[in-house]
Amino acid sequence: MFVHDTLLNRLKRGCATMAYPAGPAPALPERHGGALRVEAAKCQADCAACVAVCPTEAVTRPPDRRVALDLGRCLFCAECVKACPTGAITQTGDHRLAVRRREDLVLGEAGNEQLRLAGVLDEKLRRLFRRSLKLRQVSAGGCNACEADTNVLGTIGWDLGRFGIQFVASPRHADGLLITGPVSKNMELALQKTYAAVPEPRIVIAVGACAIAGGPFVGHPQVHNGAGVLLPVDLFIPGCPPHPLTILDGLIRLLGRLEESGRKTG
Amino acid sequence: MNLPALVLQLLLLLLLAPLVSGVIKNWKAKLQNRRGPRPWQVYFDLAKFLRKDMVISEHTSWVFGFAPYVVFLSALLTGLMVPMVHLPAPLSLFGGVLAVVGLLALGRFFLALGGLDPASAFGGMGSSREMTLSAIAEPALMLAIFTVAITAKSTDLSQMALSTQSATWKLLNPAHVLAFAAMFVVLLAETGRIPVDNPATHLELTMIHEAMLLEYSGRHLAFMEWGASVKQLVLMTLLLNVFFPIGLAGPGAGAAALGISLLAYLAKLLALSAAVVVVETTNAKLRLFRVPDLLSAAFVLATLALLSTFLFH
Amino acid sequence: MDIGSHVITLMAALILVVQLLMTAQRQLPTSIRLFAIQSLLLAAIAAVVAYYHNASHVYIVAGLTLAGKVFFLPWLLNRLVQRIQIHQEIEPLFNAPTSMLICGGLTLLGYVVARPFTSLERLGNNTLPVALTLLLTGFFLMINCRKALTQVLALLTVENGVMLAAVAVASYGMPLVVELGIFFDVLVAVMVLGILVYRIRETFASMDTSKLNQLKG
Amino acid sequence: MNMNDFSATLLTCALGAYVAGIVGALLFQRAEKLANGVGFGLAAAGGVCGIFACASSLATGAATASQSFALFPSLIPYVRFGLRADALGCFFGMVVSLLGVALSIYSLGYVRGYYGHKNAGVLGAFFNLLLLATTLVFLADNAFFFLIAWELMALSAYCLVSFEHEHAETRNAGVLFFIMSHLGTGCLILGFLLLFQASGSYGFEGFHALGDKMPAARRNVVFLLFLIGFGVKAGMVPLHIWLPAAHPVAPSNVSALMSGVLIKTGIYGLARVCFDFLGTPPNWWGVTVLTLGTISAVLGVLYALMEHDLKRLLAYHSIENIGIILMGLGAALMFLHSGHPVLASLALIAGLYHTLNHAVFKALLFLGAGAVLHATHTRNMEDLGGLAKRMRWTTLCFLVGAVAISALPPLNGFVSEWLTYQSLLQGFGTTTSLIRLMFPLSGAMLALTGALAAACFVKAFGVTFLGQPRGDHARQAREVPFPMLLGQGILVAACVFLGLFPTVFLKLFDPLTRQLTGQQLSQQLTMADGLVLSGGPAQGGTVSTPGIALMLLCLLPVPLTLWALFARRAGTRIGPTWDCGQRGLTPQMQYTATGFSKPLRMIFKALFRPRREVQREYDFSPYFTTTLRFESHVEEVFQTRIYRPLRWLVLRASRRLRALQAGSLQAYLIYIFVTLLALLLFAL
Repeated sequence: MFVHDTLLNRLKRGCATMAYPAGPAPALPERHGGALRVEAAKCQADCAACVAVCPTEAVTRPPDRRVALDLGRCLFCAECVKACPTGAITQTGDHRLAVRRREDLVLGEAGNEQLRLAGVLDEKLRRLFRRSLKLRQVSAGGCNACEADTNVLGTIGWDLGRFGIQFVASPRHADGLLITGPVSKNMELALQKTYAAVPEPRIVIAVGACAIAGGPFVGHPQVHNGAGVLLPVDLFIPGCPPHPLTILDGLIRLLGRLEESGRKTG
Repeated sequence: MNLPALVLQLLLLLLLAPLVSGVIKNWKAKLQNRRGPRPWQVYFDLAKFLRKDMVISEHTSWVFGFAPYVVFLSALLTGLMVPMVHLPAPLSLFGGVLAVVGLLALGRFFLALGGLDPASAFGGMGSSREMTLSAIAEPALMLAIFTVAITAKSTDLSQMALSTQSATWKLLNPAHVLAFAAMFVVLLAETGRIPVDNPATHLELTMIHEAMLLEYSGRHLAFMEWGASVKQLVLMTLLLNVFFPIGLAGPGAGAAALGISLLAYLAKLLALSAAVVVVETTNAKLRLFRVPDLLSAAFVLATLALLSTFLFH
Repeated sequence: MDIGSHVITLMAALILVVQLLMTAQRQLPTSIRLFAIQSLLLAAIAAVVAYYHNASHVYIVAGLTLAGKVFFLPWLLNRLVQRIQIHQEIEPLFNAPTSMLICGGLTLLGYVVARPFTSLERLGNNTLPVALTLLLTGFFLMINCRKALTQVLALLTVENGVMLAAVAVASYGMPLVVELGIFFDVLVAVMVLGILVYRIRETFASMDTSKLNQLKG
Repeated sequence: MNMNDFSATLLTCALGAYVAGIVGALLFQRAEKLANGVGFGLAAAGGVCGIFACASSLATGAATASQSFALFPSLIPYVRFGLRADALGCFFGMVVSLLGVALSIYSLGYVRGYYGHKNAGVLGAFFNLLLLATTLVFLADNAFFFLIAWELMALSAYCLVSFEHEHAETRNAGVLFFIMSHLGTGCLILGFLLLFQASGSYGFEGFHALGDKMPAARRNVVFLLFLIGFGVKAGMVPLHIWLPAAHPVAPSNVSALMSGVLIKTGIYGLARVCFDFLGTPPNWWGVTVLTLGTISAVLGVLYALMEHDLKRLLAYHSIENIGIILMGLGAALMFLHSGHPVLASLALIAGLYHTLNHAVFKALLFLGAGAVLHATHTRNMEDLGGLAKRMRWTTLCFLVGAVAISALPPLNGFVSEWLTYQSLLQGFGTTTSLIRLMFPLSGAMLALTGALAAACFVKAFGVTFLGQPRGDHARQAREVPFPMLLGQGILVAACVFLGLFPTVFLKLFDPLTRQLTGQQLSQQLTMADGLVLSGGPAQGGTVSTPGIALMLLCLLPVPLTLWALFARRAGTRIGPTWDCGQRGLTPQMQYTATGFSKPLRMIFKALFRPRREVQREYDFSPYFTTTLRFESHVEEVFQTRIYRPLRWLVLRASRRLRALQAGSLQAYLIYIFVTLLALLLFAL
């Protein structure tokens, strides 16, 4: 009988959700280099090998200052890592990339060879959204890779619902927007109206290089170079597309659920 | 009707309803091999909605703001008329099963009007489908109630429960089994469960119950969701305490009997929730115009129940 | 008392004879004259009944019949005949012998039908069958001839039959108001028919009512 | 002066007021304002006298002991213009007077719309004449007087229906109404003749319990004749086609009066004949009335759902509610047959209480529709919308009417349907034959009707009053003048009062049930000193609408405390409706009435046989259409399946009969002569 077999099969398989964040994070695929690390000290005097190679001019080396790598514009293609003769730019394999402020994404200065990870929301918003966050996803142009990866979080393996985070149909029910894509001119009005439709207090999360700084479409006349231009963004998750683990880490870090479970594992 | 029983049942109603829908969501997740939200997640959602601001559409009139309160209060009032733990329900004098069905219809009436008010296409679609399907479900519900009321010679819920409780063989009586099956299908239709409507869908075109709430936000949405879960609890309690009144404490019951009755009630409630979860996870949503066939099947079941009241004894 | 009844029976029989004559002959003026005689006999019967029952109001009825039907109406019809200058009833539905036979049959029917009621009469026996026969033969006369004027005359004989029944059977019973009602009703009917006859004459240049079927749509 | 004379004098002055209203309205035709004021003012006065007269005689029980008093001497034998204010007559008299007051006050405002292009005096005169005739119908004590008043009512209703005779639609509806009501009157005359034959006189007290003395076959014929006669006037399903045609075209105050009272004369007639005249009924009478009632209820609401003309929708709902009343009466007849007078009086009370309720909330809804028509000059719901913000008070009144008609607690529709459910439920135990299955099944159909009515009125109220205005008429709508609101206000108060305090009205039913079924139920049905309504047997189930209303208020603090606890700092912002980020919602994007009822039209395809045509014009390519015409309509099954073939048969037969009218005088005389001879021969 159909129902009987389905139930037995389901019960046999048991829970397929990963232990993360309580348990260890799933391994990243080897092609995914993880976060980048910039040690400007190793740079030779007038070497600009990495600047020429970067497709979205994420790496800049102004004449008198040290090299600066803007992870917001970076597509993580790791060309610069290969091109750098002295190994100033290296891949750390760390999946944690989410930051709260746009300037935190710029590496290279003395203090910040690596990313300063996103802190928790301010106390009022945290207490409100800590256990129940409903997001309205807006695809503002882009290649749909970030949407696919965000969607993966809903599957039984990642199971975003266990954190109380849920994607809803109507912005009226939502607490925030999760924006993907470079916000094309066509989608500007839709994005504005969706943001206006979300009741206060609300947050905005920009996922993927496009949403942060326009990604591969940066500078195109039909594109607004990311959501930051139109809306106040609370969380930036770089990557093209960011790995589901990175997005999940960003979300639960934002809600302060990470230390909580992190504390559990010490 | 004594005040403490009333207040206690009101609190039980308010606290238990979100828990039941949370448990159903959690068990559904478990059956889909994922951990899923914790059963008390619904409380967090409700608390958050209450705290949030509201965005109200410019086209709405006073009916939009009035509807959530009617939905919430009518659901609560039906809860007080249904015996949950103690046999004569606190407000059983104010109305029997006909008043319960009437109040649920009142809530649905204003819910549909709330859907139509903001002049959005989704709201109209939700209202139209909700009213259509509930109209088709009504005769099956009424005939099942009639079957039980006829054997109990009364429309008072406590009387029905007593008459079923008095004769134990009544539980296996074919009339009761068929009526229970019909009522179970109507329960799925009324609370918008999978075969009829998918509560967790994002696609507005397939929504029925959810489409009417698309325009609500903040505390209005909280009252609507809470009312819906109270209505679900009321219908489940109606189903349980009329067809399986085992352990239901009689009028003069002491604290111990009440305790047992509460436990029995919770156990039965979890059993019914399990049944609902199994149905939801193993079935797909029916196409809109296949649902009337399901509901007319329920009507046939109820008619068979009626026939068997006097064919078999 | 029995003399009166004999006189009445005789006069009723005479009325019947006059009626049969009217059916047989073709001449219009003679028909009018026969009608006048018939009305005179009717008035006489009314007077005799009034005398024997000393019911004063029946005298009024007799007087009215006398004035109206014996003098005024024949004068009116004669004037009409002069104005139209048609004296012949050319071809009636049934020729004379068959119509006489039919009248005989109708008389028989009248007697058979009226037999159970003859016990009601106080004065003169079987005046009621005569009245009924008068009614039936008058009706037949109306069907028989085409000319509008003779149909009017036939209608008047029918009315005489009704009057005879009223006077003979329930003279003291029939309230005056009903009698007057019938009388004036007839008077008006005749006037209207008179005008109608004149109009038919105008439009169809003949009094033949069968021309009316040209009016059909 | 004992109570009987008091109510008698009040009654005569009520009728006098109506007559004065007629005369006054006609006299002052030229001065429109004066004619309107005098005509409807006197009608309102007559109504008030009528209410007090009937209510007082019902309350003090004088109704049962009342003798009939002749209104004026009659010259003709057998005919006596006598009025007798017995319980049944008084109850219906109260209904017509109550509505008379509310509608007259409403008309003072409504008729202003007619100044200038229509004659308000004539409308006032016929309005008063209709009220007078209907009151006489209810109180007539002699068959002839009843038929005269009945005919007067039909004629004045015809004149009122075709008041706006410039539209062809109105003229056709008027003629249809005229023909159908005279078909009914024909049956009534035959019925009364048969009754006269059995009783020897035309007085109603002679007809009392006549059925037992008549042979069974003749009694059944009389019942069928009266069922058809009164069924046509009440709008029972097979005979209902005039109702959805006549009510929408009549002026709104008239269609309110017709729907509230005129069709109730059919119910009064049925109740008078079945319960008063024909004694204990055989079972099949009750079964027929119950089945016809159920069919009327379900079909009435199904057709109402398909309408997008507001007043046609309300007209179909009249058929539905008449069906519900007939279910009550049918059940009562079956209980009388099976020898359960208590249950019979319960079912009778349920039916008659629903008559009163329906009169009140249907009139309220028609007045609401009239107010909408007055403000927007259109009845088509597809052009309305957004009136809630422009006509605030009318919206509130229409909402109360909608909640009442959908039988939702705590208003009066729920109470009478609750009583009907109780009587159907308790009816199951009265017999052991299979017939008792009818009770729960008709109960289920009643539930279906109630739910469909709720769906229909969500559509009617939602599409007409909520959302954005679809046409510019609706955009410029303004609130209606005060008298119209007062008229609606009275009926809203009546709805709420009838809903919350049913036990007060049950006492009025005592003389009525004592007269018709010899039972007196008000003590049995009242518990907790008037606050709780019981279904009859102990533990049989109770309901307390005041209790429900009170508890709804007592539970209000629950959401308010939640608001105070959690949402004190939460603000509210007004924003555009969520339109998925498009350029904005236009009124055409809203759900229309046709769209709303589309699922039901698909589900009940077999009954409606919907047909839709799409005509598409294009210049050069079919993909770029220039104009698109969409037309969808529902087949009027009764017209096409029953009445059109009937009409064709009648026409064919009459064409063949035309040969008889050859035009020759002699032919006609021969026909008369032959029939005379045949009759004489036959009489031998």
